[in-house]
Amino acid sequence: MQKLSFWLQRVSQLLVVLLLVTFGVSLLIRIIPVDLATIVMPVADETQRAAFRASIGLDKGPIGYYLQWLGNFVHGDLGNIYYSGGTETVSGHLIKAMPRSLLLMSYTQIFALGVAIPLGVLSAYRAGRRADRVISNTLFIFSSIPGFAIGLILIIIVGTKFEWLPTLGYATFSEGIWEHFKHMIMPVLSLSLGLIAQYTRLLRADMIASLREDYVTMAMSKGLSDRRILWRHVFRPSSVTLFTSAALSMGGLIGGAIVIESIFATYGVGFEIFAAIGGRQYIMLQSCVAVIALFYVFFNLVVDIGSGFVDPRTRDRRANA
Amino acid sequence: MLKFKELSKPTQLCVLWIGLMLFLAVFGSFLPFEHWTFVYEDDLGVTPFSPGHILGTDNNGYDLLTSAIAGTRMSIFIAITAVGLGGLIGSALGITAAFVRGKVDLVLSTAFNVGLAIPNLVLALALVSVLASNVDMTVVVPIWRRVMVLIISLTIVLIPILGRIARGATLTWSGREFVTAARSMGMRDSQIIKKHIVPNVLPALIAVAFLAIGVVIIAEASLSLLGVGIPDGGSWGGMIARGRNDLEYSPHVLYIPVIFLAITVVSTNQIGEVLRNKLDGREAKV
Amino acid sequence: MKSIFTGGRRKVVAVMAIALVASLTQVSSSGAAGADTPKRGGNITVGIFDSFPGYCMADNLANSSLMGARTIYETWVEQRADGKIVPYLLKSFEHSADNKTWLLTVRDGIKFHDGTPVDATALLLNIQALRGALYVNGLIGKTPKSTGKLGTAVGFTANIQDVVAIGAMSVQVSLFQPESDYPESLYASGRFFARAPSQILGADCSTKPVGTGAFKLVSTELTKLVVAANPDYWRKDAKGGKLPYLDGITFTFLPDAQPRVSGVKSGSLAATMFTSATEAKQIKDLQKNKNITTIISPTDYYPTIWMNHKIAPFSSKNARLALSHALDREKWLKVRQKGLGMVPDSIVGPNNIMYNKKNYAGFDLAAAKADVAAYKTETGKDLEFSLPYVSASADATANAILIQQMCAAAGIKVNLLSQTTAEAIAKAFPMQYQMLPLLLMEGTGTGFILPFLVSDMSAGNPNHFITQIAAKVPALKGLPVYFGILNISSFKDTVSENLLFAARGESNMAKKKKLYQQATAQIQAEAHVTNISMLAYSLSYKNLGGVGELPLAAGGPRRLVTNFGIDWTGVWSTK
Amino acid sequence: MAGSGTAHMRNTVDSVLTVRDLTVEFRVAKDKIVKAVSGLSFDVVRGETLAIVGESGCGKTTLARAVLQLPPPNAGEVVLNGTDLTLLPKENLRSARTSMQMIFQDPISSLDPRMTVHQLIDEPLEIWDRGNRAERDERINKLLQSVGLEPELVLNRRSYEFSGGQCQRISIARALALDPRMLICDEPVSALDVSIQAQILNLLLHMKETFGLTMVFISHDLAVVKAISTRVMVMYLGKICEVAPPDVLYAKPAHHYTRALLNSVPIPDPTKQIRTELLQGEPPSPMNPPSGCRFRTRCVGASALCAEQEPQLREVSPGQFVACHHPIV
Repeated sequence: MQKLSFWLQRVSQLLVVLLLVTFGVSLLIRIIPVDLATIVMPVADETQRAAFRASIGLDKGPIGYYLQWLGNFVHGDLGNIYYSGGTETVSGHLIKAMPRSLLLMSYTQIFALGVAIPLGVLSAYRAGRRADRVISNTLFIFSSIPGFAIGLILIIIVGTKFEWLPTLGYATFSEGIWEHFKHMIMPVLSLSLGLIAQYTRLLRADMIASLREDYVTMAMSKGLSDRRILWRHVFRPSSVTLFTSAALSMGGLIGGAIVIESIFATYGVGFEIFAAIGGRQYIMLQSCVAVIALFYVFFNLVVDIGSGFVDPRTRDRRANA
Repeated sequence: MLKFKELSKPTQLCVLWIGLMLFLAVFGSFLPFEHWTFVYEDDLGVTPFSPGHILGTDNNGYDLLTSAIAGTRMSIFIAITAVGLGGLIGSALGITAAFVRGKVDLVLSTAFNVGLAIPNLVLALALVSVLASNVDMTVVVPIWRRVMVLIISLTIVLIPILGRIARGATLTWSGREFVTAARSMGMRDSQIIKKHIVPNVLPALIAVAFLAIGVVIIAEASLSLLGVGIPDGGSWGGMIARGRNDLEYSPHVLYIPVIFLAITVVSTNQIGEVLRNKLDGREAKV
Repeated sequence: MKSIFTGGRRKVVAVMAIALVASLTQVSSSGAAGADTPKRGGNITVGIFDSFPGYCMADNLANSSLMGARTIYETWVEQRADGKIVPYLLKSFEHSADNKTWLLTVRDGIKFHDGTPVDATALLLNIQALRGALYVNGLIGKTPKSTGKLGTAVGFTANIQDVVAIGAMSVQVSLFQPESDYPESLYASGRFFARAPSQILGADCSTKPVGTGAFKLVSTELTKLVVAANPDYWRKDAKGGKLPYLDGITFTFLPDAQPRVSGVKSGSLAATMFTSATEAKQIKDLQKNKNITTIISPTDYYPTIWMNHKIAPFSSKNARLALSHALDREKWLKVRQKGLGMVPDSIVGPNNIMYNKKNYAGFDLAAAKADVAAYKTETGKDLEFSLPYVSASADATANAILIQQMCAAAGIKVNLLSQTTAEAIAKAFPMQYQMLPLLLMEGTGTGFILPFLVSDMSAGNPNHFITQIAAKVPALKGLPVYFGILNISSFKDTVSENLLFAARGESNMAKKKKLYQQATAQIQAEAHVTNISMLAYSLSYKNLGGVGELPLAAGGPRRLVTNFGIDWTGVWSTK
Repeated sequence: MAGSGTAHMRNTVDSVLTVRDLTVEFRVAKDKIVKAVSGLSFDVVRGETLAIVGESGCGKTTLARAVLQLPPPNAGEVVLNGTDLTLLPKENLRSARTSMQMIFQDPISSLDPRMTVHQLIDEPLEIWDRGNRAERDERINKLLQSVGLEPELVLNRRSYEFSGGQCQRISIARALALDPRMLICDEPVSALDVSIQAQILNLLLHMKETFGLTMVFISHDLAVVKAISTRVMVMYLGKICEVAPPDVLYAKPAHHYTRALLNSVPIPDPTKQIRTELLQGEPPSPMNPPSGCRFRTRCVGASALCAEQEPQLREVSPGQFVACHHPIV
């Protein structure tokens, strides 16, 4: 009973955030001091521009405009991209771009966690020893090199010097599984190195704290093997923090993906946003940001639900925070 | 509180590097170099350690040392200003929210959450592109105004991040009994904030601000790379954007700004980390 | 100063020579590859640096995206390697003695992708669409409104008085003023291709290209064009085999040079195009790569600095001369184009019939300073202007900064005006900037140069149908502006204009050339337009065969690489 | 049996502090209200030490803070020296507070770790601008000496360099800096070692005499307050159970809750039989307190009446007031 009302409250909170984000972005677009129609469609005549203004509610006040946009958004109409030859729908672009970005981000997360977990466990187990120092220092430096720099350097070495991997584009599964992954390796590497450092550090700190807990001493005194203690008693509780942080880093990942997608010409959501800005397609920008905010809010909810199920204490802590 | 000699060797190096960067940022323009856009037409894309060009030149004929110094000035200026402003506004809002509580807190916390719901770079991109659009498209937007727009955008991005941290820290500290004690002594709220909250929250915020400087430097570079930074203003990001197209045959043009950027980010992160540990250590003693 | 100048020039000539030899050797090397038998099948990806805004008459496809469009479309006439215009989809063109009436006859048995025949009706509809006749009629309610809006093609075709079908396969074009080389106008440097009537009259004119080419549309969006082989393509290879060899091509828009370079090096791209305007470094790097073939076009592209005569400061001749004298073209070629291109000494290149060095305001700092002083005396103001540039490109930015520095040396203040490409194009027609560097003029002939240098391509003819309708229908009042819209400097110089029109009508080549050169001298004396360099395009590819080997339909080799790349019909993948 | 009533109020002119019908509620969520203190009244006479005793979570600390208006209560009045604090405007409240100071449970948390002892004790003097620098320094020295600290040794050190007992001494010195009439001690010794507890309690007794203080002493431990208090008030879930002088209360508790509390105090004499009536279970949630007598759910003597009707305080023996339908006789 109480649980249900907690979720209702959480969901309504997130909904409020979502509404405010989208309203904020729509306000942002309304404060551009120039006629939006002229910017969005530089190559068009006055009748087309007038039709455009009327069609998206620019002739109304900021709130009327927002409500009309919201109504369209809810119905899946995210607006159009205007260019001299005609229009393309934003939703059409996003439907194509979204799976690419989601796959890119999923691979990045899986890879980052896959690497960070053993490294984190190892460096916690060997805290203060050489292995720990080497891992920590290396990752610290990696976390300071921006992902795009790593991407560009990978292109020089892996792409053009050795010709091991394609340097741009995206391959669908139908073009072959291996082909698909070949196109993903370098973008995933560029995006994930920073995350690996972040996750490893988090896991290490959390596990070192857990290792000091009484129940671990207890388990050791029972004579359990190190491996068993490490995974069963130490890693398990620490993993909640790790996965929470992983889900929350999705937002940052989308930002990083803009640059990476433009370097590798992946044409994901990040690239669509970049293209929207480059072409001053502000309606598209508005809808893209709204979609991203939607995902952010969704991941927040997933984190809440996930951590609530795994460990009720986390839920309470989050509810209090 | 923190003595240079007590720091570890790597941290000392970081402090020295940041000192050097600050020196270059402040006095770089007084050094006897040509402007960074000076074209050395007979030395296009020469490698580092060439006579006359210690870091080489890029394929535009710009000397990379001069470019890096100009880039230092721009990047450090943008980073420090944005973090300073963002920190100031963010902590003011965060402290107010946590101290006043109630409706003010609700409004400000929601505002922070709204800001955080959009990924940093997306928000910065959107803000820069909207704010930097000229009213009359045939009128030139001067560099200083584009720098301002960039700083304002990055500041807006930082406010909710730093604000939330300030709010959390204030919540912790204002729950301490010495705050109640101060109240019972008849201290005004404004004095309590000034004497008890701010001094206690500040160290943590400074540590975070150091980390934020790294974030801002990278964000600025990303924006430049996407072509919405200050392309003719000379920042590290601008250098990377210029070097990017030449990376196949003049990779040093890319490596040099990346090295400057990475060392600076490593340094600010390290200093921030040391500060934080120092504070945590003291907290543990309490 | 003087010695550096000449020394630099010698160097440039040497570099040019190397470039030329290199490009020739590469042609022969790909010729050697021709010994291999063509391989059928395969899909390739090609990198380009322009996007696909649309395929209708008014959608101006830029150079490298034109390469993609020209896999779907073919032109009525083609340009041979030696520069001569020859029939292509046309079987023949004949002209009357006064060069005012041209009879165009279509080749038999060619079909559009939708199965409709290429005949007189199709040709007539294409020409009428270009002229804007369908648009005007559409407005008054006779044809569907989807025929699109008026494009710059109206300017190109403004000399046409009337066009009628003569029989099933022939069309007769009547001109106001004589044109001894009318097919050049019909070619418009490769832009006037044969669109199927269904596309022209259809609702999706911009997004559903239907042509006669070796490839058919699969899908198109702003950043990408996907085409697949046309099984019913009309041409056959030397052995009578079917064309094309490739199954399909994807043209991908990659605005930055780096992904294109690494793409072709790593094999992600089979081929990619570059322009020496901003990417000379990349072209030169790829030339050195043994695994990659790089072909460079002739330096027949004349990027022009258009100075707006309607507003200050370039309404003043002193200002125009000052800018023209201030530009250190030697330095530009060396620094910005790595010697790839040519120092201009006329507003067009030496291969062009209009080429004339007389009165050209080349680099002369002292003269520039004198012009700035003269401008100050004339107007009481310091010379200052805004230079629009596409800030998203680091190379375009460096270009702008260099112009700024060169002008500063002469005492001219330049403010850099950051723009997007779409904005720059939207503001150029009609021109709203003080000045704008833009590549428009090209080629060895005048078909794609004249419209940019005269104030009214219909020569102010009151009998033109648009002029007549515009006088009657208020809604169409502004239409005649299109006759001169291509002259984005907005100048009207009757002396040069009369010379140009006279030259166009002249049949005697020697006389014709002389008239053109006189016009050039006049334009240069007034500094109506100027330029800073001549440039070339290049195509780099790996694992491809048959590039440039397929002859034209009327025989003779096609020009190998142009601003619209290569012809993909006879190309195969060796991978 | 815990209930309301004002029978125990003495309403004399000597009352330093009079609290009437004090109610403190917190809204933790929509429709969720914690009733921390419900309609509670008491008074403290000059020179008296009122001990307030109850289990953790019964609202003692909330009560103490509400008296100091930190934060102000939802209802009721708090009359200090004839002035109702709840009606005072903010600025007047600020100065009114100075005559009533508080000692906190956590000695470390009640001192700002960034400040030296000198700054800590100087702070209240500085706020109210009491005397010049020299006078203030002298006063700080005196205060430190009176709480048993050597000024030269401690003045420039910070709180984290001290033990809990020393910190509590510093807190006491600080609380006394403004010459308050009244001292509210909120579990001042519960965070300290037993050996230190006695020292601090003695110090407080000593201070009370030296400075002529009136005290409210809050504790969860009946044993602690026995020696120090002149009157004891037992609280349960935000209500009063019993008010009596300590000798009466300890010898003859009238409320089942008081008796249970007393039973839980360990007896140092091994020959005495362990008394059987101990408290069972946890106290109910203050969000949803039981009807009638709030203690009835855990009371051995509860009847049907207890659920229906809230007991009122009444005098069962001279000076002993109890809120129970079935008091222990």
